[in-house]
Amino acid sequence: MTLAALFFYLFAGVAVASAFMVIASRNPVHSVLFLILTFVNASGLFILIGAEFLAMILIVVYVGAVAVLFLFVVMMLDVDFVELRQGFLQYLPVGVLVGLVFLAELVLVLGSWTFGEGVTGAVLTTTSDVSNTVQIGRVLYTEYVMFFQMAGLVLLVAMIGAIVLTLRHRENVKRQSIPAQNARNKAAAIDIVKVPSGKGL
Amino acid sequence: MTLTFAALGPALPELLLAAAAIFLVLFGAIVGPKSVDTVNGLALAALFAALVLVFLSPAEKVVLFNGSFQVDEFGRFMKILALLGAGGALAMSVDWLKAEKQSRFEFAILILLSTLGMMVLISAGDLLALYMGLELMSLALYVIAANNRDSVRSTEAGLKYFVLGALSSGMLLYGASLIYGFTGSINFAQIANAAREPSLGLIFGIVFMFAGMCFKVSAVPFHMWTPDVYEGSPTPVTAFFGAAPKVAAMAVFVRFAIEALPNVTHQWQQIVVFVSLASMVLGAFAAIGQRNLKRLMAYSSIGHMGYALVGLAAGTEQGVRGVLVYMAVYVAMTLGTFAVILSMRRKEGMVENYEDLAGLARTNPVMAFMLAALMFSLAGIPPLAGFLAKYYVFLAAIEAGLYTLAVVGVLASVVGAYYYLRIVKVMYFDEPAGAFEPMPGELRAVLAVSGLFTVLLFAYPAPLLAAAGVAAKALF
Amino acid sequence: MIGLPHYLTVAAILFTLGTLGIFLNRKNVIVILMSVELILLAVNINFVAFSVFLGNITGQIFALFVLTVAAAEAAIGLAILVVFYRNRGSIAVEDINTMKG
Amino acid sequence: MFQAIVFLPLIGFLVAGLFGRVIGARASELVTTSLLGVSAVLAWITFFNVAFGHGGGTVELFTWMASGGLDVKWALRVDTLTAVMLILVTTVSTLVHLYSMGYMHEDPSRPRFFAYLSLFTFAMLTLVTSDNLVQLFFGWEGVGLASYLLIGFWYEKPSACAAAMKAFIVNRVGDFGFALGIFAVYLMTGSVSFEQVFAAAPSLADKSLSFLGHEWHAPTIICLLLFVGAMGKSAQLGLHTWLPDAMEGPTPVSALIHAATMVTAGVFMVARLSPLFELSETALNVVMFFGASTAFFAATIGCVQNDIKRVIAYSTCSQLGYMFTALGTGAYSVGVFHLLTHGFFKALLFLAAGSVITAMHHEQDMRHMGGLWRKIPFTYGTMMIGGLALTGFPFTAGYYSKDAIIETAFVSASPVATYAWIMTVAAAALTAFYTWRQMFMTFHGKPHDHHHYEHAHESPLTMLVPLGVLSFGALFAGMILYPYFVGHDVDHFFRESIFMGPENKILEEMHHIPGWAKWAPTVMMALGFLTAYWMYIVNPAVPKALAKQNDVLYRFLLNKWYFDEIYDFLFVRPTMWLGKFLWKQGDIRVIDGYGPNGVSARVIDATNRVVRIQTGYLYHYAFVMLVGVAALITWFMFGGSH
Amino acid sequence: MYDWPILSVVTFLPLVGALLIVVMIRGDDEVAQRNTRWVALWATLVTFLISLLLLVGFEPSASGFQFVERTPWLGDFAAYRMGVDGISLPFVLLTTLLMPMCILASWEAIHVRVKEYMICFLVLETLMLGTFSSLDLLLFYIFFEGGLIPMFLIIGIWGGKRRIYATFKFFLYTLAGSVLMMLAIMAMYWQAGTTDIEVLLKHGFPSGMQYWLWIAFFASFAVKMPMWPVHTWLPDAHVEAPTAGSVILAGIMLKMGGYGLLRFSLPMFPEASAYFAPFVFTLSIIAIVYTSLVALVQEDMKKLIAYSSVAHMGYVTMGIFTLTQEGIQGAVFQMVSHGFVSGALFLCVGVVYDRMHTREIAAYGGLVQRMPIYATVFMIFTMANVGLPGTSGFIGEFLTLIAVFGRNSWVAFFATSGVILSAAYALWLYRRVVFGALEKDSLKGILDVNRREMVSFVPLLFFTILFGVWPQPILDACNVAVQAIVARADVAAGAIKAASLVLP
Repeated sequence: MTLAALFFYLFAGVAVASAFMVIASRNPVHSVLFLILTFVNASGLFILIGAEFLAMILIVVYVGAVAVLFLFVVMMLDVDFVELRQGFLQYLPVGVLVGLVFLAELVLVLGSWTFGEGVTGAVLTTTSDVSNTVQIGRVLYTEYVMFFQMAGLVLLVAMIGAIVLTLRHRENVKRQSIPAQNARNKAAAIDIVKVPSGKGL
Repeated sequence: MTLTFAALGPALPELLLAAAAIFLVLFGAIVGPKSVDTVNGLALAALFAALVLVFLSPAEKVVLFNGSFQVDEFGRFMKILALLGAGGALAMSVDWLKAEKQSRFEFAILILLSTLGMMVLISAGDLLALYMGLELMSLALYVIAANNRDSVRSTEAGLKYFVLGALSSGMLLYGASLIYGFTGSINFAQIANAAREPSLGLIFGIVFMFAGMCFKVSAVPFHMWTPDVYEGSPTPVTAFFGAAPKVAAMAVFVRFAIEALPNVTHQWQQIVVFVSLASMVLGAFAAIGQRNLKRLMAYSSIGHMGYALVGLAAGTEQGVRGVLVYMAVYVAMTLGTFAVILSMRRKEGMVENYEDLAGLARTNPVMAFMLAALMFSLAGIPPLAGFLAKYYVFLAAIEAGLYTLAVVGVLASVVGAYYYLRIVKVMYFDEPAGAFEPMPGELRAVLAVSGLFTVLLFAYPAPLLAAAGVAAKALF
Repeated sequence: MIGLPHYLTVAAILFTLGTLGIFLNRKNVIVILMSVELILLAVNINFVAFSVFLGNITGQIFALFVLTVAAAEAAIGLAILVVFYRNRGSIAVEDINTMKG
Repeated sequence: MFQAIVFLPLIGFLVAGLFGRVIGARASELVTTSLLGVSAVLAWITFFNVAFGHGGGTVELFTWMASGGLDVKWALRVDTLTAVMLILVTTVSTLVHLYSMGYMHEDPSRPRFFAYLSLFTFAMLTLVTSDNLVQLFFGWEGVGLASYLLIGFWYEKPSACAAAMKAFIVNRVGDFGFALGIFAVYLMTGSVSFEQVFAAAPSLADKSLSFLGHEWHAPTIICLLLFVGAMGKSAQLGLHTWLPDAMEGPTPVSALIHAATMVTAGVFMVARLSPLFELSETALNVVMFFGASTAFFAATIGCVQNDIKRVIAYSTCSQLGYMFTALGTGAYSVGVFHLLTHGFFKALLFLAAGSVITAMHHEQDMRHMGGLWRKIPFTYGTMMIGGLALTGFPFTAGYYSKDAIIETAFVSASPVATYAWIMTVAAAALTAFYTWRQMFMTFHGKPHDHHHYEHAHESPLTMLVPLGVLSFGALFAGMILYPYFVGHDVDHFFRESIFMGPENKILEEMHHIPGWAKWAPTVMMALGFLTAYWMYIVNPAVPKALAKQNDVLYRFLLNKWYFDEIYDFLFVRPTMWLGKFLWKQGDIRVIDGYGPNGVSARVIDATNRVVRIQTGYLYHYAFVMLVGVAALITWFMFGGSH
Repeated sequence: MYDWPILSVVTFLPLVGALLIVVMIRGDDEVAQRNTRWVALWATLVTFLISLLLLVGFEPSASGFQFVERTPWLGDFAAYRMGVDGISLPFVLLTTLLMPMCILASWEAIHVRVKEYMICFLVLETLMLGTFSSLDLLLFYIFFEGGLIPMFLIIGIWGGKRRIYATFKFFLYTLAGSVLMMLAIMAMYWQAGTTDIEVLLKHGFPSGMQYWLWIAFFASFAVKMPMWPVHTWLPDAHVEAPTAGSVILAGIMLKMGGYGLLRFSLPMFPEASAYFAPFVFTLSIIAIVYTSLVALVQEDMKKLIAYSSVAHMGYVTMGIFTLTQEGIQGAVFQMVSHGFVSGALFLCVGVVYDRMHTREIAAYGGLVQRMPIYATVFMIFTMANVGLPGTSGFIGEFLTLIAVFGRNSWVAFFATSGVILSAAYALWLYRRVVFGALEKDSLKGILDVNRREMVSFVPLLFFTILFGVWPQPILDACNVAVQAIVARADVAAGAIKAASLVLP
């Protein structure tokens, strides 16, 4: 067994195991952490196969941003997890059975993968003389510029969506307004009232 | 390769929509909540301008971005439909949202972006464009489904739609990856070239891809989100869901099946026959149990997608033509019906159950007549437009020898006729339950146009049929 | 050398786990969102593996965009989840059932 | 001329029917009666022309229906047979019209009555002048309609309505056979016109026809089916039940329709179709059998009836039996002869009875009469003439015709003939008995209802004139016409209108029978008279005692052999029950239950089940999606991919 | 022949009337109602008068279709083709004749939503006329099915107590029957390459296909006729429909089934027709005997007449499938005659229903004493219903029976037994409603037929008697067309015989 194979099984094994824990663990915080672990190992797999750029992106985008977002939301919602019902095992047998059949079929078919007729290539990229990142960079802004732009729009939608849904201007909340404070002058702050003497208030 | 601006000409409608969306975001953000009316108006104008541009675009087929984006007659037809659906829905939503105090300028922008996604989807020439278009469209839809963020039902609708939508795009992607792996390409034309033999891996890819697209057109068994989302979303959003995304999803479904998989027709046909059958039957049966009109329309749309898919199942030019005609008629009927649902407002608020239409024929005869025409049309009774639509898809099915599908389909349409008739019955045979508030102008306009379209199509159907014929030819 | 089928198998397992996670989970919607991320990860592994073995960079580009969209998706999903939580006071999957039939 | 005979009554009908209210009752009466009078005069002229000159022929009016090989024309065919019927029908009808002017003068709906009478006459005339089977059927049903309307003339009486319906429906049973007969004729000969059918008839002799899965001798089955029609119209045993009930109609109706004309249509039909009947020995035997049986059967019932009209009705039934017996022997002319004479004397009897009833203020029960001869001598006299003719008193009309029938039965070679002879002879005795019983109960003895008796009075002249005229016929028609119908002039008289096969020598043979057989009917008649005299004049207690003694027999006879009850049990109730069963169980429970209602219920079930799948739970939704995909890929794994 | 499109004018004139009502008449007050009625009446009357021109211009001895119009419509699929021949012309005229009577029958009976009512009827007339005069399969189907919509509304809005059930049953039942026909039409299109009826009539469909097509068409027409056992919608629909609705339903809509069999099933699928003839015979005689028996025990006047309609339609199907000149002409005649007679009978029921608001037979009795004219009219139509010679009811029955006797004596036997049963139920009805003593207090003030009602009855009486005595106009009109059908059937029968000779 070569070192590469060893690492493959290591990464793959840990990825699968932690993926399982993502859906199996009771505490969502643990789930998020296992998700991060899965991604890290997947990233390892990418490196093994020679897709360094995507491996880095996976770490940066997922572990750095998405997973943290998840963690943040889990914390923010602050759900009393003990209270949550335990219905996990109820439909387990049927679900797992279907899942296994599904998996078995996928594996059987994908294990027999061959190049389709008319498919050219079948060369490992590692032999190519430019690095993976350069390869991606060469086409990303030329051939795939449309998708690059669209990705921007997708993110715009995500942004607008998140704002639309979650931003709310609460009434009756006191906020600091620096311009207002700066603009405050004597006339606005002090109201001089003449009190006629001897009359009382 | 260098891109000149002139070369982008065929994508002008899309560019226009994108630019309009970005401009309106800025405009809205700067002006603030006051900008709602302006943004709505400008968004409508943008949709209309895009419609005009699409309409005026040249007839020949143009391919941009290395084949990712193709402009052809088929796309034109479907884009017009999608833009009409989106524009109609947006127009109908303005008053409603204001009255329900859900009016925000982002709504129109999200609709614009979603429509942009649809346009890309319709024009998609490869799997990536398909995916990106789909996601752009869907993400915006998830958000506007939950537009009424203070309502449990609306947010639940958004959540359900989102979770299941994410699952479905996962499946679609998985299928896309398999197809990519087994053919070595993501471009439709090259896939068609490579996929000459139906290998099992490829078929699995097709299954997963189709599952994803079936989800978007809400075909059984990937329809489960539809009733809940239709019911929970704010009604104008439901109208939008009913009209525009279905068109885009159906368009890409057809395009993908015909352009990318012409050599494995026999295989994917089986899937389409199955989902089509299941959709027609389930749509007919489940709708009978509904009282809520929006939910009823959800099941109705499931059924109608089943009928449209009959045309695809045939896999022939004739069949695609049937699908196109069907979608055109479907959009009209859906918009018209929702125009009525949107105007079911009493003093105490909106009502959504079909019993609330009781005696409409007395309190508002014109509206009742239009809705009755739409219902008979949805039921597929001649001489209304819905009949012609059904006629064309079944004609293709018969040509392709799909007799079982055709027979089950028409029998399901008889079952389905029952609940459409029930609405007519409530309107015409029952005692009035109280009048609705007067109908806003936009709703009247939409209802009048769609109602007259369904009633009068049979008298002069030639333009629509010719356009559909040309559009269908573009794919073969 | 580790062959393509190995990668595909890993992806398939992750995909299946992701799907199972969606419908076996009753507790928490967030876990469902994470399951979706697992599915997308599986897809990405597929794309990258195919890309490498086909000697065709497209797959990796595809994976890149999938990652981008997945991030956007996560953001929107979480936003919807938050508004739902505000309304319902719960994110238990079994509580998302005001509409049925 | 022929057209005038047939259509004048129709005009009368239309005038009285459409404008009766406008022109008033008296005008209606006059119009219809006078039109019929003209028609009758023309009929007599025609009769002399046709029977003694050569004035017959066929007048085609216009095509009725032509389709494929079928070509039916409206046409008037007048030959001797028709001419004989014409004079009978028009004469009796005219007299009855005249009579009705008196009889009905208190009735508020006289225009309607006269319209119906004219309608009937028209229908009867088309029947006898038809030159094809379908037109015959038209007349056949037309007289049925008129009979229905007239029986139910007093519609407020439930019994009249019931009787009318019964008459129509029982006749329809006969028509059912008649219609099938017409179809069979058309199938075998390709035509329904007499001319062509008769021309084709000889070729049928050895043809067979498949009917109801059985191969029949074609002429036999055709004749049998047609005879079913005749049985219905002429009230032969089995389908006779309507005739006594038909007496619910006004008495002139009974005289015209249920004695003189309509009921004899069956006889006419068989005579008309003699070329067909001649081909089938079997059919003739069946005719004879039914005729003889009816003759006897009806006579037995006639003996115990108490209603003056019913007695005559059964007597009619019985006499019709005689006619069929004659036809069955092949002596068609004899049957027609009796038809004619019977028409006169039976009409006379009915009208006289009507006169009695008027005199008794619409009392019909003979037990309440008695001794009336003093009060209404003219009626008495005419009724006596009728009775004598009926019983076959020597040299009256009945004597010639009825005795001739008994003679034909005696000489006929067919196996049923002996039976027929015995039956007819026995019936002759019974006839005499019930006739005299009726006479005695009505006119002799002591009055039983003094109130009515006191007020009894002779009828007006319009009623008496017809009685007189008919009496003349009853007395002399037989004597005058005997040579033409029975004697040696038959062939010359009837020419082609009656066909008798070359072997049919019955008319010659009957003149050579032994003397005892010739006088047997007369003897029986005397016997019957004596018995009646003894029982009702000499010793009036005897009938009651006899009835008591033979209670079962008496009841059996009084209840008309329980035919109505049996039919009710066998047909009416099961039919109604079946109708109800088919409705409630068949239509509602099975067809609707498993059809539309069942399907819609199943649809609702399915809906409920389908809707339950939509649980609202995300994980179920996702699960369904996964199962969908799993199912599809499994399908393709195992064989679906090719 | 005319140089203007007379058939289209006749067909769409009522629709113009309906549009006039929509456009011109506002409000729902007395005046508006009266105007509506008059507009509707004039529209139908003018249509009738123009349709008489068809009669004038029609050439009975010419074969093929007349007054043919052709206009492009649905591209290559279907065109707007209209035309009539001897089979369809009588139905066109029957329709135009009955419509004014229906409007008259609704004159006072309908006093709510008069506008909608008249519009429904006028639209319905257009659709019915179109059904009988279209020469394109798809066009035919559209007219054929489109008629369901107005009828659905007519029964549902202006019907009786169980109108909802009845109208849904009517609609869904007939729809279910005819959707299969739609598929068959498509299959025919692909086989023959056109939906032009004139071409299809000459096109020989492969025999294997014929059977399926025949079944699909039969499913539709059998429900429409209706034949046993798919007849149960009819009594319900009739009972609940308003008088004019029943008249149209019985008078014309049922005929569409028979017309369809004649126009399509027989000439286009002759082999299948010959093959299935025994099956149809069986259903027909069951219909005749069974429904007559059921009619006998009905307690509702309309239901009784409805069942009798089913029985009479049994004669029609039987006659059609004798595949002989007499039988088919008899069937055509029977349909036309039944249009007059049953229509008139429903009008008769309507007359008393308008006065007493009940259709229970038991609620009546002795009407003759207060309503002599009514009694007379009712009697004549009852007799026509019974099939008395001299009325139009006889001709059809007689011709069909005489034809079927040559085919199968069993069928003839049972079918002829219907004449007994029909007499029984019809007279039983008459006896209970009209005859008898006038005992019920509620009936003592009932008024006789008024002039308006008489106007409807007189033409029907006239035609019932006229065609009973002189049926030749109708028989002559359809003679040539029926000959063509029979000729095709004979050829097919010869082919079947030849095939069976070849086979061992």
